[in-house]
Formats: sequence, structure tokens, C-alpha cells
Amino acid sequence: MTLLANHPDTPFAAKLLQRRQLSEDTALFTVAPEAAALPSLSRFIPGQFVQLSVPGAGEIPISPADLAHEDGTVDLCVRRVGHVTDALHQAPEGSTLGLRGPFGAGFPLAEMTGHPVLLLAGGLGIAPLRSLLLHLLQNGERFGEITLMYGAKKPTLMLFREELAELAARGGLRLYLTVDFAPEEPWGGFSCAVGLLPDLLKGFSFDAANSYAAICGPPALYRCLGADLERAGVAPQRILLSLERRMRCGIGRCCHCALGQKLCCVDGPVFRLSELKEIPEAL
Amino acid sequence: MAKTTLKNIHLSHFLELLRLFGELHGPVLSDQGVFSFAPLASASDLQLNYSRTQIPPKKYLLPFREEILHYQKGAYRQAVPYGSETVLFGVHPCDLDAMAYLDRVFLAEAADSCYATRRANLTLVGLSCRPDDFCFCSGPRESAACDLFLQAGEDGFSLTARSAKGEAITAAAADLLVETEKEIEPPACGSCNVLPQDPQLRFSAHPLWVKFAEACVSCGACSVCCPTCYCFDLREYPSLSGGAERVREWDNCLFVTHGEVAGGNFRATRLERLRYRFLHKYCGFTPLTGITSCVGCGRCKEFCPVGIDLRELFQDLPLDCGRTP
Amino acid sequence: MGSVVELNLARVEGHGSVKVYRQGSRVERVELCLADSPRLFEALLVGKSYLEVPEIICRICSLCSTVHKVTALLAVENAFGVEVSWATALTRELIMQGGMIQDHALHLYCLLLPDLLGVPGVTGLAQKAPELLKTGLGIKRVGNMIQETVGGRLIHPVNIRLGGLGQRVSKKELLRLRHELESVLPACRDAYRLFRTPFPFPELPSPNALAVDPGGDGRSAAIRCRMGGGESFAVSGYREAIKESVLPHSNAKYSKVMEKEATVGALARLSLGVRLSAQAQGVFDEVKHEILGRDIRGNTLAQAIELCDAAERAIELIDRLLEKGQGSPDDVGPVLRAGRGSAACEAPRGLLIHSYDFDSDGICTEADVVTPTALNQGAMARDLLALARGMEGEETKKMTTALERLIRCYDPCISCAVHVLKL
Amino acid sequence: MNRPRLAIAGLTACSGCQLTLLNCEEELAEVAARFDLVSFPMAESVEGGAPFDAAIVEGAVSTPGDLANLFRLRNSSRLLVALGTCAIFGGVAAMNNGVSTREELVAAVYGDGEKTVESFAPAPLTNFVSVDFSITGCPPEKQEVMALLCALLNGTLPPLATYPVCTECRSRENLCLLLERKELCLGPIIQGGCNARCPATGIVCEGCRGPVREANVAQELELLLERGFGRKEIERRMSRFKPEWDYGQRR
Ligand SMILES: Cc1cc2nc3c(=O)[nH]c(=O)nc-3n(C[C@H](O)[C@H](O)[C@H](O)COP(=O)(O)OP(=O)(O)OC[C@H]3O[C@@H](n4cnc5c(N)ncnc54)[C@H](O)[C@@H]3O)c2cc1C
Ligand code: SF4
Ligand code: SF4
Ligand code: SF4
Repeated sequence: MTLLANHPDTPFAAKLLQRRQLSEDTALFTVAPEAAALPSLSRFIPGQFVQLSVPGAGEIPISPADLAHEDGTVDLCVRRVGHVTDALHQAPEGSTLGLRGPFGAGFPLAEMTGHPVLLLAGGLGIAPLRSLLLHLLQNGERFGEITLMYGAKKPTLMLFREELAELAARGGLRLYLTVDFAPEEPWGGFSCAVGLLPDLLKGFSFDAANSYAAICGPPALYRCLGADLERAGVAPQRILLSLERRMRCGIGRCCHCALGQKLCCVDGPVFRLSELKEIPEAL
Repeated sequence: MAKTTLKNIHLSHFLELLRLFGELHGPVLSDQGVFSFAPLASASDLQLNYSRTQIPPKKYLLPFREEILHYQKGAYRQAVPYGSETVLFGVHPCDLDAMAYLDRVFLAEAADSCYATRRANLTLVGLSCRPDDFCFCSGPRESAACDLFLQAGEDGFSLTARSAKGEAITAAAADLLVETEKEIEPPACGSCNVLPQDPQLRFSAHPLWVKFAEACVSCGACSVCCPTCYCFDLREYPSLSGGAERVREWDNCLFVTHGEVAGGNFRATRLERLRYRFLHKYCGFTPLTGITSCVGCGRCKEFCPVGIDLRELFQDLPLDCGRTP
Repeated sequence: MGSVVELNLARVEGHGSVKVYRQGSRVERVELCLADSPRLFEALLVGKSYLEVPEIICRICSLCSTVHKVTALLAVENAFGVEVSWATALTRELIMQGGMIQDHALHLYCLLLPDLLGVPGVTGLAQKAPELLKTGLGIKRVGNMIQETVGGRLIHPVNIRLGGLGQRVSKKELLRLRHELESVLPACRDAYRLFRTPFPFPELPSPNALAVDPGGDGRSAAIRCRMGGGESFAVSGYREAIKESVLPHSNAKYSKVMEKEATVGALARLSLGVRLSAQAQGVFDEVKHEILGRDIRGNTLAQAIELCDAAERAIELIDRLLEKGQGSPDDVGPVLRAGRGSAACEAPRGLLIHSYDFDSDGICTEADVVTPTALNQGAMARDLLALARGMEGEETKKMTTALERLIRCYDPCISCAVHVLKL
Repeated sequence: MNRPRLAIAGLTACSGCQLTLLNCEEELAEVAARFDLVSFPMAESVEGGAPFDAAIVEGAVSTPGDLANLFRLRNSSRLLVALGTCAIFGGVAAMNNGVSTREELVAAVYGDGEKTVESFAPAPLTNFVSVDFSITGCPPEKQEVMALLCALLNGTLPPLATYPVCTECRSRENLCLLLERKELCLGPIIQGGCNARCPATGIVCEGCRGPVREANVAQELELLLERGFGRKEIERRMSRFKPEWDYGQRR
């Protein structure tokens, strides 16, 4: 029997180099793919995703939380929510994982060049937006003003807080933080509003007509933020949303991630609000 | 043009000859009384006049459950797909078209190698059919999506080779074939094709959606039995010794888990899921947008325990020849 | 001063304990508590249709679900006068042999063998005697394969049903089973060597054997039951012969059969002279002095011989099914009528009786099941007391170990015993 | 490699779920080697103490003793797994005949004499404790039990199938008993994973695995009524393994 090329679902081996706990349920995993994977995996665009395998548990889509590193390692910020992520959080450093990708369409960087960018992250949505943010900052001279609004449930769940503060302090980034609930006891160290992300946006004045906005967060966020931004004057084609869907194969075959006639894994996960408005069940 | 004809009396010889090209499978009637494609132990098992099999021939390309990857000693490797050279005899045009559709999905860029291996091992011999009440294709016709097609007539079959393999078969069977002047006429067309549908129908407030959603038991029969439904799930199971296998299994968009993510479900109600199925079947996704994948085999209608027929939705136009392209 | 020693039973099916009441070193009395919580099957069956009865009642016990199902089917068929075809009867017998193989192999190799080798259980066996464990599991596997292939589901089989079978077992499957049986037959034949040495207990009272009378033609249900002393009674009249009473300390009832404490099971069967297949008979002839007239410790050896017998019988049954062809599955619908049906079978652990009353709609109005372990309870209690008395003055640990082993010789099935008692 | 510490225990049940583990003949020796079977009265006579990594519990809760045992296991185990239909839904023992109370049932079996059997209506584990994972079936499928053990070894729980019995039934090319023979098959509303054992032998699914997550109970009821079964009979069948159903449930 003839055996044709390798199965497209076959992951490359990757080694879990380091785990850094960011909050009670979220950690940053630094993963080093085997050499054969580097040509593909070291060239992802912010917003694209990789398929991460935890042997014995399964495979999940994750958007890298950083830019591609020189040495080929990838940073993945993962929240512990279920079967595979549980296993990942238990995996000791040094264990073998699997990685393939990158897949999907990332943020339209070329098109965004020269424009101010407003990033809106809710909760874990900071992961893919951090990758975009780092790209924007690295290429600061090519983009307009960069603003990040980031909301978390409570202060302890705010990821990358120090790093973000430092980036803001260095200039080039306007940073607004908010938490849904203020804890009983005072939290020190950083200034932060109490309220939801849309509240932050309310009092915010920016060059809406010229701006791009990138949103990533829980589904509820998209519905109101998209409308708010439009009302503020951002063109729906320039409102970019990174969507989450159930994904199995990542390459447009398993069909779980369909929204309307589009597939999140190949046409997305980054979509424009203008596209999504045509698809009733997308948001 | 002269036609190559196989007389009925030579059929069993012809079947024996097909065995030279691989293990011979065809439509049979199971002990329980279900038509199915299965190995043909003897030519007498063959059900030439079968209506449709419960499970379509997609099972030869995409088994219900298969291991696709195997993890051992730090690496995932492709599991070797089982199966060997197989000749599938007696496939109706609708099922052939359905496999052609699956080819478009699985043999597209980054071809699925498990699928491709099986596909390469499969020789398809098509057979004309006699539509029954459940069918709604364009009537008995030929399909080019095979290696060899047999058009059944009164006392024989007219053969058309559609590939090099098909030519090889006709060449090998030369002794059994005769050239006839008169072509075997396919019976006249009776019904009509399923056309691509308006995707907006999915979101319409059509009362049928509510009716369907109340009745649907989410048993999955329609898509399990559909020749073009191919959604799948991937699950990974570790073994006692430390390895793991990743299993691919048919999934179903009617199941509540299909659109579920942490913290929500994008198609939480049965109604939304039925509409999703409609959209996928009749309107297509991304590269196949606008192509209906329904080949009119009639299975979902026949095997639905509550008699849901999605076609009712677009039956404001009568289902007769008026709409044939 | 009085004291009580309590011993919780492990490596038996179900929950039970033994309490030894002592005055100083003198043993006053011994209580056997079969402590599974009652599931009241007999009461639950009331109001269920005749079709459901066998499907529900087999859930009494997992180990013996096959024989419970068959016995229940026979009882229901008896009530309505249904006769099944010989192919169905043979197939039922085949699955029962599968049950016998699985049960005896599990008991001998997984539950009892640890006693012989002085380890606490399967884990110990896997370390100390991996080959023996493998052999035992290999035999057990074949028994299970028969039950699963014939029954459709390994525990609580579904394919055997009222009046017939769901599906005939295909020739291919039968040949596969035959092949597997052949491969373990030598191990089954030799099993007796391993289980020959009885525990070094003081001599115990000799048992009153009770089993079905093997006179029947194998096709219809047993008609009579027989005892070692020559007594016998008709299955239909079992209620007169078997008297049961409730004990305060046990959830299973105590029975006397024709005024005696009966012993059922492998030892009883062999003592009463059931017909054995060729190789099993050969083994029996060699060791019969260790069985006939011996106390319950002989049960283990008897089970080992039956293991061989069951494997041989299964092969014979398969050959008969293959030879005659099986015809198409018969499904004899019963003609409903009010009345009672009773049936008795030899379960791996001994005599099992099911009896049901139905009204004219086929709804169950009364159900009664007499299980082997319930029947054995009297003899078990008697032997426990005898053994405890015989070991007066010995270390407590030594005594409890001996008592536990004695219980295991009976191969009790507490689930069955408890779940179905009826006054 | 450290061996996970397991407790395997039975409450009110037929022991079939535990037996299913013992029926994994090919894997049993390796299971014994890779796990520390700290407490497994059915197969081991020595009891090791708490804590356990996982407690696998068979059976329903029907006596104070069961309850005490369950609490002990819950308190001393990181994970608690309900094994089998009885543990998840109550199972056959929880079935009632629709007319008698528990006391009457007990009296019917044991007589209302001096003996008092301390028991209450068999109830699922979740009525008393939190359960981390369930494996359904009466009895459960061997490969699901093995999948659980393999996953535990791997620090996870297994992803089990979530579709109804019909899905596998159709995929096996069985004749649909409900559609073609108008029999009382519960397949559409029952959790699959058994590879449609019963319909594959031509016998209706009796529902031993309990309801599938999205069971359209009301529609199944209608289908069966249409086929001429009486409402009482249908309810009797459905409640064989799970006493209470919402017969109006559509989603
Ligand atoms: C493009 C994309 C990028 C993502 N990036 C990140 C990220 O950077 N960090 C992060 O923590 N998470 C990310 N996710 C979400 C992550 O994939 C899911 O949390 C993960 O798949 C859950 O898997 P699990 O096995 O742990 O959970 P499960 O035990 O499978 O289930 C938990 C829940 O997640 C749902 N789920 C299962 N599989 C998937 C799947 N393949 N896709 C979506 N939902 C699923 C289940 O239905 C269930 O509701 C991303 C998802 C997508 C689609
Ligand atoms: S949708 Fe129905 S009729 Fe169309 S191809 Fe699928 S099963 Fe056949
Ligand atoms: S026989 Fe039962 S389980 Fe099988 S498809 Fe029909 S209804 Fe479903
Ligand atoms: S088919 Fe139904 S009754 Fe049979 S094993 Fe499966 S769930 Fe249980």
C-alpha cells in the first residue's frame, strides 16, 4: 500500500522550556519547537494561532502571546479551563509537547501601518493582543498613537501588569486598566479604574476616524464594544476582532469553528466588524 | 459511437475479474436486512437493485473512527491507515458525486494523507440507479467521478471507462465485452436537482425551523448517513505504557458540543444547530461557498426517525423538472 | 470476660463480615453477616411485565448475571409454556459454560490464589506469581469472550431473550471461540494441581450436597433437585422443601432444605455425580478421594475440575451448533396466561431457583429467587462455628485468617444472596 | 514513576462495575503494577489508608453505611469518580414500582417483623458529595474504564463520547428498531459509547447508560406513543435505570 505524505495534523515535537505563573489559573509557557518546525513556526503574524498538543490529552488552538523569538521559541499564555489545559498546567518543565502552525489570518499589519491603534483586551484576550502590541511598539515609528485598554475581573487576574506599566512608562503606549470588582483590601502599586471596559471607552477621546481598533476578550465584550467604537467614529472595516471558536483541526476540515459561511480557523480568527455584521450568529 | 457492452450472463465473470484489481466490495443485504457496502463473498450476494445503503461509501475514505496519530517516545507520528486495494462495485451516481465532493475537501492543499491513501487504493465502479420516493437527484444519470461506469439496460450494461484504471479494467475484460451499435438508453429524467440555496434562509423566521427543532431528537442519523457530511472530532487517549493515540471520529453539527467553547456555545439551541446544518449542506463553506453538497441521495429523509426533511424549507417551488439547470 | 472479634470479608463479591463472640478463649457463637444493602428486587419486580423481568433481575449480581438471566427466562417460559428451539437451548447452555469458566477462573486465580500464596491480592499475585495470574486471566478471558460474543454484552447479557435469541452467533464467531477454548483447555485441565492442597484446618462437618437432578435432556429446564442423602423434590415444589427464615444480624436469609443445612456448588455437584466431560472425568477419577465425602475445603478442587469440564463442554456445544446449523433466530411469542413459573439452574456457585407469578396480562404479581449463597448460609455458619471452636486457644489473627479462608472456600456471592430474599 | 493511589469501592450495586475492571484481563497485571491499589476490597484483602489520588465508586447510596463510606472516600481523595449507572443515576435498585413506599418494599421482602433493615431509597452520589467525573453504563464499557485509568496515570481525565446511542448504532449499519420494527428503543435519548451493543444484536436499547446530555425526551415519548406503546409502559421502561425523568424536556 502506498503511504502518501505525512498527515497535516501531525505536530512537530516541542519542548516545554519554562512555565511562569501569571495568575491563579493562567501561566506563560515558553515552548521550543524542534528545528524542523522553525521555518513555519518562527514566522507568525500577531493574531494567528498555533495548535498545541499535550501528549495524552489532546490538542488546542492558542494564539502566541509574544512575537516570534530569535531562537525559535514561542510564548503561549494559557488559562486552565479544561481537559487539555489542565494537563498542560501539570506538565513539568522539560516535558515534550507538540506544536504546528501558524494558522489563520492575523492582524492586517500592512494596512494598519501609519494609523493610530486602539487595543481593547478583556481578560485572557490580552494574550494575542500582547503579541500585536509588542509588534506595534517594536515598529513604533511606523504606526500612530498606540493605546491599550485592558480590563480584568479583579486586580490579581490582571496579566502582565508590571510589564505593561513599564512599557507605558517608556512612552509610546497609553495604558488604561480597569477591574470589574474592587477587592475589599486595598491593592497597591498601580492605578486602575473600577468598572467595565466600555466605561473606559466612554470618556476617551481619540482620532477615531483615522484609527484601527483590535478587540479580544469574552464574547459578551464584542457585542457592546463593537457598537461603541462605531458610534465613536471608527469605521467597521477597521474594527478588528479576534474570535474564539471550538477548533479541532485548525485547517478548515473539522467544521466546528464555522461562523456563517466562514471558518474561524482559515478566514479568521481575526475578522473585521464589517464582515461579522453580515453574519447573524457570529457575535 | 460504438458502446462497450457487458451482457448480463457475463456479470459474474466480470466480478471475478474485478477481484484482480483489489478486494471486491459491493452492495449487499445484511442479516438484519439493511443494505450496506461490504465485501462480496460471492456474486450472488450482490444486490444490483438496491435503493441506497444506510451508510454511504464515505466509510471507505473516512472510517467512523480511526487512529490518525500515534504518540510514542516524544514524537507524534502518523498512524498507518489500514486498508488495501479495494474495488467498490455498484456505486450510484449520487454517491460518486458525494465522494467527489469529499475529495475537494480532503485532497485540497495540505491533503489529508489518511484519506488520500485510502482514496488512492479505491477503485470505483459506478452503476446507474432507479430512483425511489426518497430520491431527489436529477434522475438516473452518469457520473464521471469514478473509474468505470455501468449503465444498466435490459440485458446488459453499457460501460464507460473514466480513468486509466477504468481502461485497464475494460482492457482486461475485453473477452467479456461486445461492441454494440445501440447505446443503452438511460430512462427518462424524472426529478430535479438540489440547487444551492440562499444562505439567508438559514436566518429566516421560517416557522418550519421551530417545528424541526421541536421534533429533532439529535440522534445524528442524518449526518451519519449523509454521503457528504464529514465533520469530525479529534480525541486523544493515553495508554498505560505512556504512549497515546489521537482518534478521529465522525462528529455531528446537531450535537450540543459541536459549537461549544469555554464559557459558551455559539450554537446553543437545536434550532440554531439545524440551521447550521442547512447552511453547510446547501450553501457551503469558505472555499466551497455556493456549492451545495447535497447530492439528493435521500438518506437523511429515509433515516430520520421524526421525518425531518430540510427540503421542505425551499419547497415553495415544486420539486419537479421545472428547476433543473 | 466476653469479647467480640469482627472480621470484614475481602476478596469476595459483595460486603460481609463475621463476628466471633468469645468468653475468654471459649467461642460462644459466630455470626455471619451478609451486609450488602438490600436492593429489594423481588418487590421491584412486582408490576413489571414478563418481558422486563429477566432484564431487571439479572442486575442482582454481575458475576452471575448470565445464569440469573437464563434461569429467569426459563421460569417465565415455564409460566407461559414456551418451548425454545434446540439451537437456542444449546446457545444458552454455551453462554452458561462461559459464565462458569469466568466465574471459577476469577474465584480460583484472583480471589483464592492469594490465600494459597500468602499475598493480599491481585497486586501481590502480579509480583509473586505473574505467570499463574496470567494463566488464570487467560482462562477467564475466554469465559468472558463466550459471554460477550453470545450475550452481546459481557455482564447482563442482552442477546439471550424470551423465546429465542436476538441474533444467532455466526459460524465465524463460533470457530473463533472454539479456537480460544482449545488454547486454554490444557491450562484448565491442569488447574486442579494448583488447588489441590486444602487449607490445614481442623476437620469440619461433612456437607449435605444439593443440586439439580442432572436427569433432564439439557434442553428443557431441570425438573427435580436432589440431595446427598437421597432426598429429592420437584423444582415446582421448592417452596415446601426449602424453608427460609430471617436472621437479625444478616441481610440474607437462612434456609433449611428438607430440614437440613444444605451445601450447594461445585463440591455438591461432583458429590452427586454429575456427568463430566472426558478430560474432566479423568482428572476427577484421579482425585476423587479428595472430594467425595470431604468437607467444604474440597470445593476448591471441585471448581478446578469444573473449569476443565466447562471448557470441554463449551467446545462440544460449539461443535454441535456448527454441525447442525442453527436455523434462523426463533422468537416464540408466549400466549399470556395467569400462573406461576419456576426454574432451577446450576449457577457456578450452586443451585439457583427463580419463580414468578403473573396475571393474565403478563404482569408480575410475585417474584421469588433462591440463590446459592443464601442456601449455603446455614452450612457456612455451621462450619464457621465448628472451625472457630476447633481453633479455640489459637491466636486471634490466626483464627480470623482461617475463618476468612473458610468463607472463601464457599465462594460466596453476597450481592445475590442479599438482594433477593423473600419471606 | 510514582504510582497513583487508588481506592475502588462498591456501595449498593451488583459489583458489575468493579468486575468490569477485573474483566480487563489483558491489562490487569499492568494496572496492578502502575497503580497502588490502596483500597480495593473486591480484589485485595489488605486496606491501605488515605489519602487517595482517586476514589472510584460503584453503586448507589442506600444505607447509612454507604453514606459513611462515601464521605470517607470523598474526604480522603483528590478525585472522586462515579462508576456506573447506579452511582450516577441510582440504577435498577432506585427503580420503584410506582405504588409502594420504601418501607413497604422493605417489609415485602423481609417481613415487618423484628428485623429492621436500615436503608433508604437508593440515590446517586451527587446527592451527597461532589463528583469529579462519571463513567456511565450498566455495566460500563471496559475501554471507558481503561481510558479512565490511562488518563489518571497521565494526570487527566478521559474525553468520552457525548453522542446518543443512535449515532454509533447507525454507524454500525444496524437496522433501526424504532423506525423499521416499531419497537421500544430508547437509543435517541441515551448516552452512547457502548457501540450500540444491544441494537447490534437486534435488541432494543434499554437505556442502561442513562440520558444523553441533550435528550429530547418529549419527542421520544411522542415517537413511542405513535408506535402504540402505552404511556405507563414507556415510563416504566425509561425509569429502569434512572427513576426520575422530565418527560416534557425538549432540549
Ligand atoms: C484562535 C484561538 C486562540 C486561542 N488562544 C488562546 C490563548 O492564547 N490562551 C488560552 O488560554 N486560550 C486560548 N484559546 C482558547 C483555548 O483554545 C481553549 O481554552 C481550549 O481549547 C480549551 O481546551 P481544554 O481541553 O482545556 O478544555 P475542554 O475540557 O475541552 O473544554 C473546556 C471548554 O472549552 C471548549 N473547547 C474545547 N475545545 C476547544 C477548542 N478547540 N477551541 C475552543 N474551545 C474549545 C469546550 O467546549 C468546553 O466548553 C484560543 C482559542 C482559539 C480558537
Ligand atoms: S443532505 Fe440528505 S439527501 Fe442530501 S446528500 Fe446528505 S443525506 Fe443525502
Ligand atoms: S435501533 Fe434504536 S439506537 Fe439504533 S438507530 Fe434506531 S432508535 Fe437509534
Ligand atoms: S445499547 Fe443501550 S442498553 Fe445496550 S449497552 Fe448501549 S446504552 Fe446500554
